[in-house]
Amino acid sequence: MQALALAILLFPAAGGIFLGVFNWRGSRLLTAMVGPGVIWAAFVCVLILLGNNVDQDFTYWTWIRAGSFEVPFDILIDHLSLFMCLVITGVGGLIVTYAVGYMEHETDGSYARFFCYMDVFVLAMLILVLAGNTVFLIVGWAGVGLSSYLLIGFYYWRRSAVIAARKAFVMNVIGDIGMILGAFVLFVSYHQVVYLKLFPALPHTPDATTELAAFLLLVGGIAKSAQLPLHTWLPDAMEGPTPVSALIHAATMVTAGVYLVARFHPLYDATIYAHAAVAIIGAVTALFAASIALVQTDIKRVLAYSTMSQIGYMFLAVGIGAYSAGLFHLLSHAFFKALLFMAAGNVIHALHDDQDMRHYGGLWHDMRRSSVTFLAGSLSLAGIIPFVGFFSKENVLGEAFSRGDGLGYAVWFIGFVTAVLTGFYTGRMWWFAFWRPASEERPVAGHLHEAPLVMLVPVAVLAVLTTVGGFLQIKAIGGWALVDDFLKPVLGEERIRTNGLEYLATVLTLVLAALAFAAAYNFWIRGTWSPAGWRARYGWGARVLERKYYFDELYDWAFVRPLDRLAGFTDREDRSLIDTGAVDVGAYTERGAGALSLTQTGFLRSYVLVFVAGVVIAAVLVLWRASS
Amino acid sequence: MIRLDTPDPFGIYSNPVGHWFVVVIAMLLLAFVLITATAYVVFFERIALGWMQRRPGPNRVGPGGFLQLAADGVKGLFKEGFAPVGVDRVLFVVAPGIAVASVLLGWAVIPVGIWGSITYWISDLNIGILLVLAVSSMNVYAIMLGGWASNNKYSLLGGMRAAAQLISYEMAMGLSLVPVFLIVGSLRLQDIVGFTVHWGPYSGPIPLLLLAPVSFLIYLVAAVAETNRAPFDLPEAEQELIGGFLTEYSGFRFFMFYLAEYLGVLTQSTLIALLFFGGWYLPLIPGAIALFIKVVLLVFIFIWLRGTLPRLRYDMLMRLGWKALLPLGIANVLVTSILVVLLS
Amino acid sequence: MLIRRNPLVMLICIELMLNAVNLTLVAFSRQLNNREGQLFALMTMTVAAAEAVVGLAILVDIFRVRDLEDVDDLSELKG
Amino acid sequence: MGPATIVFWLASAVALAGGLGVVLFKEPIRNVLSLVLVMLSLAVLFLLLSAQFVFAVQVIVYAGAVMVLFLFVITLLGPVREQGTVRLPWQIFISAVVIAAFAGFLVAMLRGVSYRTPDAADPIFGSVQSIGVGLFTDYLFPFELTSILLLVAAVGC
Repeated sequence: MQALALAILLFPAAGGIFLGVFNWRGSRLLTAMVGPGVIWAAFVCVLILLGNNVDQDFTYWTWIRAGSFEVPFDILIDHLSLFMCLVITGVGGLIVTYAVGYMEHETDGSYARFFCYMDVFVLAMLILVLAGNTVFLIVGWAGVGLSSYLLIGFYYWRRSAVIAARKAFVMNVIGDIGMILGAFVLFVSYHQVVYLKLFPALPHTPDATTELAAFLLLVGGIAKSAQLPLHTWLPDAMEGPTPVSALIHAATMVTAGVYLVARFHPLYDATIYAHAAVAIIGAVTALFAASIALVQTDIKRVLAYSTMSQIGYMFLAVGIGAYSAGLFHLLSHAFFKALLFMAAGNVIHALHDDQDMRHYGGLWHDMRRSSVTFLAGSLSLAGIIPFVGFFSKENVLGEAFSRGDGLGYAVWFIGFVTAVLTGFYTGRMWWFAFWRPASEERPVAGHLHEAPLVMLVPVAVLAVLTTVGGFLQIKAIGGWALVDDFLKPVLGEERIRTNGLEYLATVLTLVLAALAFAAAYNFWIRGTWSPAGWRARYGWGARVLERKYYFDELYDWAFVRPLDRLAGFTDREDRSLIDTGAVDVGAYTERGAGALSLTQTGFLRSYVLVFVAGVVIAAVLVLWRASS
Repeated sequence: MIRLDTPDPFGIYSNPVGHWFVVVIAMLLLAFVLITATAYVVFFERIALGWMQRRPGPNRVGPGGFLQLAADGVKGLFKEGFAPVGVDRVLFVVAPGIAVASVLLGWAVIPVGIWGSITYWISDLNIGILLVLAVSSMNVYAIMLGGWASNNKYSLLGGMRAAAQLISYEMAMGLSLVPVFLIVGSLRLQDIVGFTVHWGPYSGPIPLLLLAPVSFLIYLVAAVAETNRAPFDLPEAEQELIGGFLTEYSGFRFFMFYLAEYLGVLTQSTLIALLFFGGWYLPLIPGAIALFIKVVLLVFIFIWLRGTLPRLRYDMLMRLGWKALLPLGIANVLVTSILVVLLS
Repeated sequence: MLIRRNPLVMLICIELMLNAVNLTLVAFSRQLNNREGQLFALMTMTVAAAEAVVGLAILVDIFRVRDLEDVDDLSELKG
Repeated sequence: MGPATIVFWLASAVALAGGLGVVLFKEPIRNVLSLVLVMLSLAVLFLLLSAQFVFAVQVIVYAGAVMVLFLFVITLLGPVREQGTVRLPWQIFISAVVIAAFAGFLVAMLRGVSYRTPDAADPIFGSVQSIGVGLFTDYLFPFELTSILLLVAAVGC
């Protein structure tokens, strides 16, 4: 088992090394086999570990030892990490398999490079979730940031892609710093880095240290999960290829923050303010992102904002202590968001990389299979019964509602509004892009080609999972809760529903979301209500939303401009003040050197003579000082 | 020192003057034995080469040509010591002396064996083998100075070749012995010869050839190069350099170089026998005879190589030394040290 | 080294000086009965070997480029 | 006067003679050979100081390799005699003054020194084991530095 646990990491590592080092100019077929193959191999390892019900902290060797600071190389296999591994390798495997078809137009070198990056990304993500200590966690955390940078900037010849990659990297590094500082605080206070030793050492009553550590870790979490206010990188990250968007937004990277809070739940349970901050940030982000998604026209950007919104739900859940509800939503979101991205990817692929929804339409007729799967994903995202999204979102909101205090009701209300907005923008996306008659601006005339099998099968698998996955946990209709049970050893018991009011809230949410979804039909198909009219009436609102609440401009104004001005100022002062001084110093030096150069005879022997004379004088001086 | 494990019946050994007397006698005895043995190495070579090339070899002087070497020696001694015009007289004369001295000095630490109750060696340094390497590398001075002092272009070329060759092969030679030191854990030749293993039922000395075969191969090649014998006899290379550094030498001085070369063969054979073949240990056979058999076989290998292989081209020689033997030696050291650490 | 003008001989003189240092190092190590002296003598030898190799390589290159009579000819770098 | 003392005086005499030879001979090859002589006699002195490993290294590295290199270069370049114009006329005089000062300093320094016979060396002193342990434990860093230096010299040439 110990070897098997390590094998989960070794497979993607080997794949990445093989593709990056050996298969750079090698066979395309081999690349297509190895790239997804190693991830499926890791998936199998995870399944075997799951089948054997392993729950252990495997320590392989001591990695770093410096005084009392000792970091083992250990892999923590418990139900939480296995759950995450299942999502990462399972959904990740589907996405990478899908990429075999999606990336077919790349040159051989880029093809291998892409799969190399993908494997490295999965490896980093697996390190992140399997890490048994904070140091190792940081390694995975930074590795994810690095590989996402590589993947977003995959089309490095496109300026916008490079800028987006840089932005993502900088945002992630801000998070990494918070994360590292958090780990420092934990180590300095409790002298432990290994989770299993750290958590029992934590106090049960809130104090400043734990609050500080939790806040610092949260900084890492919100940067990686694109929560307010470190969210601006995520929409720009759409510059990467679509499978990358699917991998980053659905299965892995952005859920790292949720995992982090769940993993450190003993810490967050011991705090008040940091924990509440998680919930509030999540709720506000959910509403914020959903409102921006209303007006976006780029299909991938709509999906990106919806991702932010759904991650906000997860933060909301873990923030109110409903950890397994958050993780269930993570799983469900992995299913339907990967599905949405890949179905959208099929469309984008067929339309020659056009991502503007205004140029779409008529897809229901031309790409029936992709459209059906997209519909499943959309309904799930909107939270319509019986798709998985309904159960998981309801679970989150139900937990919030049943918490029964001010924070619970507040975040429930925000979540409720967000759910309605989600229904509306999902409906807009669906009706506008797929159902509407074909637009004249569509870049490909005539009939569209449905995606090849290698792209359709992963989508279909995810569509099935999206449709039936909800039956893992049907608390909403009073049934079983498999996810809660599975995660109970790590995360503890979940609350039980108590009153009928919660079921009423659930039904209200469902109905309003469904109505919003249907209302979108009136806007874009029947034209009962006209989008143009609404825009004319509430132009300022639309502008604010289209400018994404001016966050980029705010950052530009708050950080970039002042730094620019400071740099300009120092530049001017540098020229006038320091340069002049330097020139003067140089002039004096030159004159002095001219005088001194007379001693440079160029004769080696005279140098030696001077040297020896100096030694003699120094020695005599020393002797004289010593004797007197 | 000579150590007599038997009681000291006449009190000679415990008396300082007597002690030195014994030492000097023993040294002279060793020198005599070595020089005589060298003569018979030469004889052996001529006979063996004769067989290999289907010709009679020496068969005139004495029974079966047995006294041929004595005749050659007398002839060399009485020939005129001729020196060409313009040579550096001092160096010209000193060079052959260095050649012989450098080879003979190495025997100071070579333990010839345990014969009955007498343990014989002159000096028991704990860096024994290093001394042999060090002293035998002095040989190059003889060749270089001989080549330089001869005032002859061919001789100079021969001398320079010798220097380059020596530096190239010295490294491989030293490196090839490191695994042996690693396995034995000592640099004393006595310890290396007496290295014993305890493998299951077997407990006793073992030829290190079995434990360090690569070392043996490298050392053999380097030893041939070190003694400037075919196929590495580029400093002499009769066909291109008309004798190299030996061109201008004749008579007694030539004879000294000649002696040095074959003494070198004998030295290296004995060393290889001690290092890799368990020295004087051979089941059922007394130590002296066992060592003798091994040395004769190894001398035969030297002769065999000369009779079989053509001379290498100069660049091939350099490539072999720097690009084949040296990396192989380093790899050998690495692998052996890993194995020693793992198995201990 | 102060009066010789052959660059090669100057290098040889450097080696001689380093040897003298080695002798004192080893002698003091014996006198004080600690091994550091010997260790540093070994390091000195290493450095000396490297120095000799580099110095000789430079010298051979200089001799290749120009016919040099003594070290005073190498004074182009004067100020 | 035991044999060790005789050997010591002999080796010291040879070393001094060799040193003079290094400085005074006119042909470079004689300089080099004098230096070899110095080194070999120093090696003997090392042996007397029970520094056996240093002795071996001295013979192998210095006498066996470095000096061969010098010899090689000399034979490669041919005889270079010192001739040509004298450009530093005062060099010799100033040198003599400085050297005299240094010699005076040495005499002054050594005048008050009292000598003692060192303690008997333990058998391990100066052996490969002792040197090796020292190099790989306390002095690992300088050891690695010198190995890097050697690598640079080897690669750079």
